[in-house]
Amino acid sequence: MANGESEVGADAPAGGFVQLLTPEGERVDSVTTADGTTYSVDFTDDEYKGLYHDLVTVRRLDGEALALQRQGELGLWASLLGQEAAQVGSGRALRPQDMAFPTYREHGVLYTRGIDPIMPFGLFRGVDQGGWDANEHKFNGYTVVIGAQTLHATGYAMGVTMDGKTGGPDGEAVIAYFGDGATSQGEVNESFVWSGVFNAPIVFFCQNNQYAISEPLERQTRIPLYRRAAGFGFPGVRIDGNDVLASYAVTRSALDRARQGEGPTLIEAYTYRMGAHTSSDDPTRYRIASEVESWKAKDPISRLRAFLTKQQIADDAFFAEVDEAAKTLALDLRERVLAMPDPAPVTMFDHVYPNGSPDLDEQRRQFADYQASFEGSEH
Amino acid sequence: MANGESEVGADAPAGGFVQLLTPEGERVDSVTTADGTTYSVDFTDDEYKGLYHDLVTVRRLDGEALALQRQGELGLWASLLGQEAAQVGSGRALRPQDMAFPTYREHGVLYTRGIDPIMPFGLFRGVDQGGWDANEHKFNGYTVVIGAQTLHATGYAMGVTMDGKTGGPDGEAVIAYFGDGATSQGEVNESFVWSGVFNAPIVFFCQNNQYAISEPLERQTRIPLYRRAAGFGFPGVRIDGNDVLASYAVTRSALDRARQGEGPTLIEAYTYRMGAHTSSDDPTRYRIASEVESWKAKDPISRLRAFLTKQQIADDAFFAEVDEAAKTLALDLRERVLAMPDPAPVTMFDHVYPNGSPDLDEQRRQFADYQASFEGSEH
Amino acid sequence: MSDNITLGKALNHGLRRSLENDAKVVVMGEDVGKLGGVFRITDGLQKDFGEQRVIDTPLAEAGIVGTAVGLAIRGFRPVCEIQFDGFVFPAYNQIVTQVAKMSYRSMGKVKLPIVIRIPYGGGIGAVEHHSESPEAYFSHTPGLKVVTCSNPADAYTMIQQAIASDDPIVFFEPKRRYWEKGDVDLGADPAGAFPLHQARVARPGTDATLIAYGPMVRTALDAAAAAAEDGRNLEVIDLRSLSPIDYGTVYESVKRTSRAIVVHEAQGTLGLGAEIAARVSEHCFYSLEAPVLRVTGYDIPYPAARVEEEYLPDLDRVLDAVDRSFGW
Amino acid sequence: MSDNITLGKALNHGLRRSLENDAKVVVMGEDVGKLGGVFRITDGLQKDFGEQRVIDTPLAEAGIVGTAVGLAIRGFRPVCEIQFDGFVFPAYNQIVTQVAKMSYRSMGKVKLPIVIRIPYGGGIGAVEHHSESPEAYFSHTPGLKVVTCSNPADAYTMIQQAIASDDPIVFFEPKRRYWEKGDVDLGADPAGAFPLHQARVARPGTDATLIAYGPMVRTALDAAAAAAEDGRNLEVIDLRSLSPIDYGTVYESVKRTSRAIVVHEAQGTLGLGAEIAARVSEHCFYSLEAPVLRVTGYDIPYPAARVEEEYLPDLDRVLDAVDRSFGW
Ligand SMILES: Cc1ncc(C[n+]2csc(CCOP(=O)(O)OP(=O)(O)O)c2C)c(N)n1
Ligand SMILES: Cc1ncc(C[n+]2csc(CCOP(=O)(O)OP(=O)(O)O)c2C)c(N)n1
Ligand SMILES: [Mg+2]
Ligand SMILES: [Mg+2]
Repeated sequence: MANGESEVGADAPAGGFVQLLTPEGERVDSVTTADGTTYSVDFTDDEYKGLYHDLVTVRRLDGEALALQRQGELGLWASLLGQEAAQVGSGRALRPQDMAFPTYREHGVLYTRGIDPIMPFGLFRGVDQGGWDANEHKFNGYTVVIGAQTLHATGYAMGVTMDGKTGGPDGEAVIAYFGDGATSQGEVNESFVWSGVFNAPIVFFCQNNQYAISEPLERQTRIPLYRRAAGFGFPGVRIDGNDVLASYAVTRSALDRARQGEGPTLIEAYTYRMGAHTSSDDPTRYRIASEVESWKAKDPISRLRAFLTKQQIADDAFFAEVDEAAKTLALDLRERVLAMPDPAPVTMFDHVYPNGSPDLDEQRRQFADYQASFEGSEH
Repeated sequence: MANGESEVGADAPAGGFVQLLTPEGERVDSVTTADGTTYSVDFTDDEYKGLYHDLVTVRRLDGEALALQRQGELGLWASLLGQEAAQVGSGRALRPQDMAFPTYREHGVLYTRGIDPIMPFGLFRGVDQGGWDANEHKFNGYTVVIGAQTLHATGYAMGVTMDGKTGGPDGEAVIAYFGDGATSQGEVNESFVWSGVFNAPIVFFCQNNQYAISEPLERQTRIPLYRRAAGFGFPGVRIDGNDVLASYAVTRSALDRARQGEGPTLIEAYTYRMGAHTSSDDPTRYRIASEVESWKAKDPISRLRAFLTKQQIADDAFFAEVDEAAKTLALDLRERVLAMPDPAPVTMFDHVYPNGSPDLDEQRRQFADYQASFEGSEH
Repeated sequence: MSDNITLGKALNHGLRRSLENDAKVVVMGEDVGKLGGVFRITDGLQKDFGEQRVIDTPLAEAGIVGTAVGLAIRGFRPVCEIQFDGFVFPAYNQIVTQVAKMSYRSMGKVKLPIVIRIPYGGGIGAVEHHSESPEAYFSHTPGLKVVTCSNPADAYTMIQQAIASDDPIVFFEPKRRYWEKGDVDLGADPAGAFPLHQARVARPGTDATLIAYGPMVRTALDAAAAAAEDGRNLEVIDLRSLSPIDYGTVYESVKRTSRAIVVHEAQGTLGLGAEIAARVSEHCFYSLEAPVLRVTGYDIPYPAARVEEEYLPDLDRVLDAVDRSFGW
Repeated sequence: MSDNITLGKALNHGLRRSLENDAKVVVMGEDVGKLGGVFRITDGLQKDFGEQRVIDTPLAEAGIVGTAVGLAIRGFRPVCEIQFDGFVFPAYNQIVTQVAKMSYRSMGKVKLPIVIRIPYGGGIGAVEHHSESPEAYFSHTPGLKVVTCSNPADAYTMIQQAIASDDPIVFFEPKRRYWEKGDVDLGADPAGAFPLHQARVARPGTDATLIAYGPMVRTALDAAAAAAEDGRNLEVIDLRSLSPIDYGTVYESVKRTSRAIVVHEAQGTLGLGAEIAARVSEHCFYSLEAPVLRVTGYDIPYPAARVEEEYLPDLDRVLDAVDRSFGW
């Protein structure tokens, strides 16, 4: 195992990144970045295997969702294919008391929080718009408006400080997920301003998957994204987003800084969206096959498998077992998705206001009467 | 004359700044910043005297405006007191073909463009909302919504490139003015994104006067503002905003970079708002007299006067002459402001749409009829 | 125990009481701390409740509302100040796509008890963006409630009720009435007070109904007083709640008087008067002796200060509309 | 020389012609270049006109509209695409405080010939923010003009007329009608075509007037066809221009038919129907046999896809309103 250097690396993009596991499955002992921080992991064999299990599982579930979408059972799906390491690594780095603010693609993070993977399917099936309790799961609703959640995360993190919940190892920290495209939104930059000014206990986790739908990274920035943070007065670090170990190590370190009261960090997870933007997208219109091909060699799962194999931590039986378990979970998921009932139309009037509204109650009543007028007819 | 170093300096705030004329009136020959750029000026005696003339004139006109406001002749006035050097220096650095996008405080820049100083008085008197032609004066309308003009400037600058008007010494450049408070607005940060991505020929000129109304700088950032630029991939430089020579030299250099096609620059002019935010404000509620006092020693005019005196470039007769000319101009301005007629009420229906609107024409007609119904009555 | 205080001061007292009664209440906005707000509505609050309860924020309205969303998820009850009506638009995305929709999106599992205070309206001789009446933008948005006060007593109770409500509420403050005085019972319990979303008959009458809110209630009352001299007995309704509107009170009145005139400062097209006229025309179809008339700002950007008096509905324009209604 | 093409393709042709005819026209937005837009409305344009005329932008709507303002000051005629209705709000500040006000502020000396294209409306089974009808927010804003097309022929001419106009125009595209076909004369001169801000009688009738626009024109026409079978002869007006509205055409019709029903997808409260009902109630006061009725979305956030069919006005709901009008 070699000692890494963050600013170099064969596959590294300009500026380098933190990598603890090479695409070939070689462990890098530790990496020290320019600011002197050293990143490493110290996992037991079981922990390594657990990460592998997570990566395979979230990919398998994602594949099932894509299949469900193609079969008309979901209106839309935003696939995480290729981004498993970024999500599983950072998600596993969260402590139970930490709060996550996802976009619409963080199914892998959701899984690592121990949440039933079916939770976001109501949204994609079109039977609801999420409908979960952010606080119960320490996992905010999926946010579709690009970047909006970064301010929510910042406010929540300010609240952590106001509640006196930073300053020790039991402190709380917040993580905000967003994409490369989101970095252009004014609101995201405002969240950098606020986090800096209020020294909020937050980690900004940017999955730079190289595209915002069809727009390549150079439409959002002319320098590496992690460097944005310095302009706002907090550290930025780029990681190999396809390396689950780097994702874990750097996120854990940044979260711990935050919970200690040392303020925000921006992590740029350099990765690649292997599939379409969503099931509605046709990426062949804007990117060439060879580019996708070249990223296959950096696959997050195969490198961990190679490592586990080489280190004799796991064998084919284990891999087969993981695949099987994932398949079972996926089939169970499929069944439960198919069983999701359509909502009664009248429920669309629910929850507009916590305290209700007499005006809306009247509309609901009229709607119900109107619906009832068709009863018995073929409508 | 000494050789300066941008990162040090007795009076310099953390991070230092470019200063070519000390508060005591000593010339600093040239200053080289960390990125290797050297700034200096090479003015004739007449040019120095011209700058002095400008500084005194814009201060005198500003004082007249404040007096007019106190006498009830203006609804509001946003004073530039203390910021004359930032404005005159940067304004004089513009070439005729360059385009400026001001806030509501750039009366000094306006003056350096050769525009009749009465131009913005309609706005502050309340007889119109500006009403001038941005292109005729190469000076956009005063923009009240904080930061909105930075995107306009960026778009205009993109248009300069699209028109093929960069790349040589005759190229066009754009300057966008804004304050320290504005740097927190999402739109301002978006203008940094866009300028970087499109390599727009623009100079962002931030007058950091330490306050956004009552909010001190630390409510907007935890690091010096000029460093924001690096996060977006273009240079940022801090200048002594009370030094007209530094303001000129650095702005001229940045504009020339822009017109050559080398992209954006952020200049942070470190200065101080000596007066109230506007005539509606009471700064004694949020800042102490000693702070204001300490900035008096850094006055932009007295240091240039000291320099001119020491160098025997100008004598008391010259200074008296400049004062006298400024006074004459101010009195002329006063008279013309007092003579500004109130608009006919029906004109409020004008110019809503370039092509008009039949619906609005009808409202105008009804309004005119209604007005006419009072004719002869005491209304 | 009734004090004669200005509307601005009544708001200040109301905010103070909410801060006292609930440790989760925080006040945030530009210049709300040391300065006490450009209108001094938050005067003295930071001094007494500290910088964590009364927060001077960066100059970023999206940030103010967006972080308030996060604070609310965390269990706080943020009261955001937008400095002027015309500066709410940078926060518009957060208000319309997040604040308004979070309860719906989460099936009621995430509540955002946020109050967004906005001084609004003209008549103060200000420059552009400082005199607007953007209430219709918010009343058109499902998921938001919208209220406005017209007098010190309501200001005092309504701000407390709004803060205590679990609904996200846009609270419009009639800035040109900040300095008008009225009696306020500072000891009263807002919980038992007149309900927040109910309209109030500000002056009972029989001959026609003037429907107004916020700054125009005073104007409508003045018009009613003037009309009384001409022998016309006008009823004045102070809507108070702009979303939802208490149509029960409105219909009852118009069915009695047979004539309705809506008054507001906002531009006429798609202003609140449009919805009120549409509903009254439908629900009081057989009672109306004349169409519902509207006295509003014109469909132009708020004009320069020197002509604003001609832009704003005033006593004469209201009386003119009353005449037109009777002349129909 | 008439082609049978979809509404989406008609817009594409119209944009192409504008790009051809005026070198100052630029198209800008997220994914408008290589991808040709998520709805392919700009398909092929970047290939033919280059990256400087058809600009793939950063993901920032305020930036899209804000830089368009600067480009317009410089003499360009930007056509901005907002990817979906629900994503216009980050640009709202630029649209309402800058685009709408620049002409007024500068006394007509600065014109902003900007077109902001927004695919709008529901019925496509999408997730949140992709099915909204925010037109009232813009129609309520003085200084903006607002138009929408309902068929391929109008799409083709109206987009060209909008781009050629010196007014800032919000151009709403009925996204669920993108795939509906109609005959379009691609050779016609848009300058001589039916005026942009004029309403069109889409189907003449005598018994009641259906007033619709954009995606609901088809629905209204279908309802009229169904009603005809029951012996009711309904007139259908396609408003086309939502600011200003061509009330002349509306009043003339309603005075003839004595009944009016407004149909739109947007939530009812303060939707366009409110203003139309208010105005028609006033101007056709003595002609109306029944109040103006409205068939609209409910006052809720756009609901989940699986219930959107119940949310959206459809043929049955329109006919139900027609029945109610006749039963009044
Ligand atoms: C404010 C806003 N504008 C536009 C969209 C449409 N949209 C959805 S995803 C997307 C691209 C997002 O790119 P990125 O932030 O890189 O995230 P990724 O999808 O690549 O994970 C766009 C433009 C949106 N959802 N919100
Ligand atoms: C969007 C917006 N929010 C709030 C205001 C009210 N306001 C006017 S000036 C100002 C402070 C501006 O501070 P800064 O940018 O530092 O400029 P300065 O006035 O100090 O020159 C504020 C908050 C505004 N004009 N626009
Ligand atoms: Mg991306
Ligand atoms: Mg300032």
